[in-house]
Amino acid sequence: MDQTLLDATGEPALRYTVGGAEPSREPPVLLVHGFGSDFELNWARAGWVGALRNSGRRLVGVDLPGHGGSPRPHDPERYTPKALAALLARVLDAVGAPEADVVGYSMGSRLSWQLAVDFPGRVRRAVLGGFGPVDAFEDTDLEGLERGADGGRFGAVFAAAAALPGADTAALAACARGQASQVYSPSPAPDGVPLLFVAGERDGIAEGVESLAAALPAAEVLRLPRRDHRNAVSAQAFKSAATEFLARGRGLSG
Amino acid sequence: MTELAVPADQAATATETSMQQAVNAALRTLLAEDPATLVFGEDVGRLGGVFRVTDGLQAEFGDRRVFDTPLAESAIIGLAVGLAMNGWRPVPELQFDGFAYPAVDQIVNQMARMHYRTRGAAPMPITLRLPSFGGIQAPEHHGESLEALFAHVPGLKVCAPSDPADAYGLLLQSVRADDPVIYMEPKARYWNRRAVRLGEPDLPIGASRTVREGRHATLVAWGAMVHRCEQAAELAAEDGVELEVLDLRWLKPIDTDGLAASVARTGRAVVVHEAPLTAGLGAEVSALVTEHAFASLRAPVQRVTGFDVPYPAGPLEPQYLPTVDRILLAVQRTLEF
Amino acid sequence: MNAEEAAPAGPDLSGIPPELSRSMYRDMLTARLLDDEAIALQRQGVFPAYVSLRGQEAAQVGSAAALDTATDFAFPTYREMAVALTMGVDMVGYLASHRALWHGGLYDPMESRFGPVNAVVGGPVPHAVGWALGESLRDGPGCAIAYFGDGASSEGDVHEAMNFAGVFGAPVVFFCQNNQWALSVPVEAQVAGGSVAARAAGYGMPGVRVDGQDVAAVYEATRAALRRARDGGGPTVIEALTYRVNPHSTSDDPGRYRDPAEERRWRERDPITLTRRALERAGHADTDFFDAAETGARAFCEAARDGVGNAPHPAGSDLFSHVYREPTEALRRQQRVWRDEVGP
Amino acid sequence: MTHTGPTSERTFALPDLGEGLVEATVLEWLVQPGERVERNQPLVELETAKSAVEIPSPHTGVVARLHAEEGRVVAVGEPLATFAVEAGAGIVGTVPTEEKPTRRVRLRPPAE
Repeated sequence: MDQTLLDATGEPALRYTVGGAEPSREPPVLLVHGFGSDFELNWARAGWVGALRNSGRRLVGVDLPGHGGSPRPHDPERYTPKALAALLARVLDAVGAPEADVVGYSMGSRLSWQLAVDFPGRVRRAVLGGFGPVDAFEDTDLEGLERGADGGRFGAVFAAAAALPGADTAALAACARGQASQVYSPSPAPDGVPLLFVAGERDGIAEGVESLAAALPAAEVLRLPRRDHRNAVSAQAFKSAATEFLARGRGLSG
Repeated sequence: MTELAVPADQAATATETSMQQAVNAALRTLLAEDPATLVFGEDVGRLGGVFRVTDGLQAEFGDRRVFDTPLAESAIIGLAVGLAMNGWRPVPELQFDGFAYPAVDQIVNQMARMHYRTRGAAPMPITLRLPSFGGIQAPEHHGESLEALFAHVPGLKVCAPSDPADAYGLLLQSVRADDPVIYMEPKARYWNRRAVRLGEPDLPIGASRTVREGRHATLVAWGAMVHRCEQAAELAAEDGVELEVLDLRWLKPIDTDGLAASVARTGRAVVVHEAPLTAGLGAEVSALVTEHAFASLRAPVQRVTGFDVPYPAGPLEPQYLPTVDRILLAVQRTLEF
Repeated sequence: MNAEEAAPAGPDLSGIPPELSRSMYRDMLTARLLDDEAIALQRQGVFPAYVSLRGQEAAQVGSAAALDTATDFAFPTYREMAVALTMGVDMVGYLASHRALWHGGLYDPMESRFGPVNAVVGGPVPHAVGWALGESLRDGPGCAIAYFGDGASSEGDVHEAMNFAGVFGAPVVFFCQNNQWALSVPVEAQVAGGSVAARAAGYGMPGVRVDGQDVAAVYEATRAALRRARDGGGPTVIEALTYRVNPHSTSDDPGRYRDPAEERRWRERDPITLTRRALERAGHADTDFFDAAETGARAFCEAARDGVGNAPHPAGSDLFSHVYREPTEALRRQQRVWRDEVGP
Repeated sequence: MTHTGPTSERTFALPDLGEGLVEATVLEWLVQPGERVERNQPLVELETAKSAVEIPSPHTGVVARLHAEEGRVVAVGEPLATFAVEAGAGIVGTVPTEEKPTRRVRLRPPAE
């Protein structure tokens, strides 16, 4: 992570890096990691940098606030989908990319969707991994997160994230609250942005993604056999489907 | 002091080995038998050497006895001298022949004469392993032949094996010896595999070996040129000319008796080496033959060597190194004299 | 911010004329593509071996761009292809050394003011001091720059050359590309004290450490050192921290001594990507420029590749040419032996 | 000129994946025995307590043996794969070939 995006007050807001194939004629691919993860863990170690470089793509990787090398504010308002999507749009400005393809995973997919909705034209095509329409925080005691009070679907994800060395539990809790404050809704859908949903067969969090895709004008779904929410992201099938899907955008736009 | 090559029946217990493996095996034996033995140089530890000759030694004997040094040839030999003065038995490597020049001061002015100038108080049981000679299309400074330079230095012994069995025996002999030895490994022959028995040295220091018997002329060579002379001798045999091939093995001291005995049988001698002609070791061999076997000579000693030009780049290497044809032409000159 | 110190954001081009930044980017991109072509030529058996400079483009182009090619002189090792390119050396003649057509290369070093390719580690460094002394003896305007690596910094030649330069106050820049690896030996097992620049004080000259991936920092440090030397201020040591991304040479197998994860981390600090970002941020270049730069670079590299690939092998008689300016009769005799017994 | 000579075996053990992880489960092999792989080419996917990881091949060579089938838990330091690496690979210069020398010179045995 060698670049820093500053916020309006000149304070560091988010760390990002640029890499992949150089030179490349295509718009860059923005990689947005999931809750409790970061660029290194979610993408670099899972082999995505090499996969994108070998398909001739430049990439922009971010550490979301509260994660990895980025600042860790404790105010939930800094972590709402809309706030983080706006930050991602400014990263695209910083790297001089009027348009980009986006690959997200889990919470990263939720933010990629938000980016495409809130900033029309900035997202050419999007791959949304480990994502589904069900509200992940439905049965979560958001106030008791730090105390580990809540069970529920999200509780286990939070506990694993908080256990990571260097994790800031308060920041992660604020992030969860920020995310939960704006419940996902399939509409409005990103206008004119082809979508590919990819999830492990056994990924509970992606429940209902098939019906979500069916209701959208240009969306496909790929289920990864024998994979779950945690081990789908490094699957070769996921990478090849994503690079192939994004390559279809070549020459179509702008 | 010469004798036949390994008799056929002993070959039964021989195994397919390359010189690279034989030197590796010898270093393993030496490191195991004497805790004072140290192996060091550039890239010899973790990498296992640019030719993998020291592969696996650091893992087996630890990084206090097999270790990498910074990139400074003079300091490597200076280090060896100091280690020897402190009771160790150093086996430094200089990665390539051409890299030895910066260390010549430490080799000549320190290592070679320390025993002499301390009246025996400070022995130098050092063996400098030096991958030498050409034949692998390597870059500049990676194909030089320095035997004449080192043979000229009082206090140094110099040897060069031509096959895996000798590589093993000569290295044991050199490292166990208490005098400094320059052990020149013919890198072009690192990978050739031969059925050999790796055993204790069977000849004393300084001994040559007749690798092929013949009666019309003697080809004298060392290192990779021994194989080239064997090829020439096989071709000559098709014309009914039987050439003897004498592998000197030791370039300091040279086996004068063995040389004289061979020329006494054949009456003719052709010396073959890769180094340039002028003041090459061929001149020394020729002088020894003239001094010790003059009466047997039917023709002047011939020398087939590299030309007096800087060692060339890869594409011209085959035109610089002694060829089979040039060796046969030299033999013909002695036959027609 | 977490404990890990934030890596510098990349080149700050504000102090450099935009046209120069653009030309440095073009040279770095051309060097990258030519390096790839050279590796391919080795794979195809046209080159017996090749030593890649991938990852060190900013250190080489940034320093070379600061030279005054009318008055200065560069002393390279065998890995300074991007310096040669930036100085306008005939690249077919340069690559000829890697195709082993002629050890020093087939370009004119005096004409190019770029010394012959030199395989002896640290060997040319004292030459740079000699050349620089020769310049100051006649009060000439020129400066020398000696290129060497962290490995060479252990050689006696380099230490002796630095001391001589300090004693004579010679106008020379010692430019060390510390690319972290000397074949299989990491810098911590090569450079005691951890810094080549820190040794400069011991030799009576300033030492500067720069981020070798930052072409602007390298350019400005070199320019300052050259100006100091031209003004009679004497020598300087510049240590550019960079990384040897590819193996030592096409004959090397880093799998035996180095962690691929380290290579990947440095591969992400690509000097060309950093320079491109800086050009975009500073508004010095648009996508048309980048497209044109790439097209131009590819054309140049294809011409150089074909040029060196089709260059004729040296004639056998070349064995004997240039040994002396005034050949001896003995050597002519040997050439006749070659012609009779070996020649085609 | 690819080296067709002997190869040497190199076994690659499960590396330390950091953050105190002591083991991992083999998720999916991305190469098969007998296949030639380049250094840094994707070799195997592992799943740790924290995430899924793709391990690149540390060597260029041919996959000789895979030591753990998919689904098995492997401890750090346990062998994962063995490669047949060209023994001559990565060696300075070109290994000389052994072909018979060509000749033009014919000899005549001496009179005696």
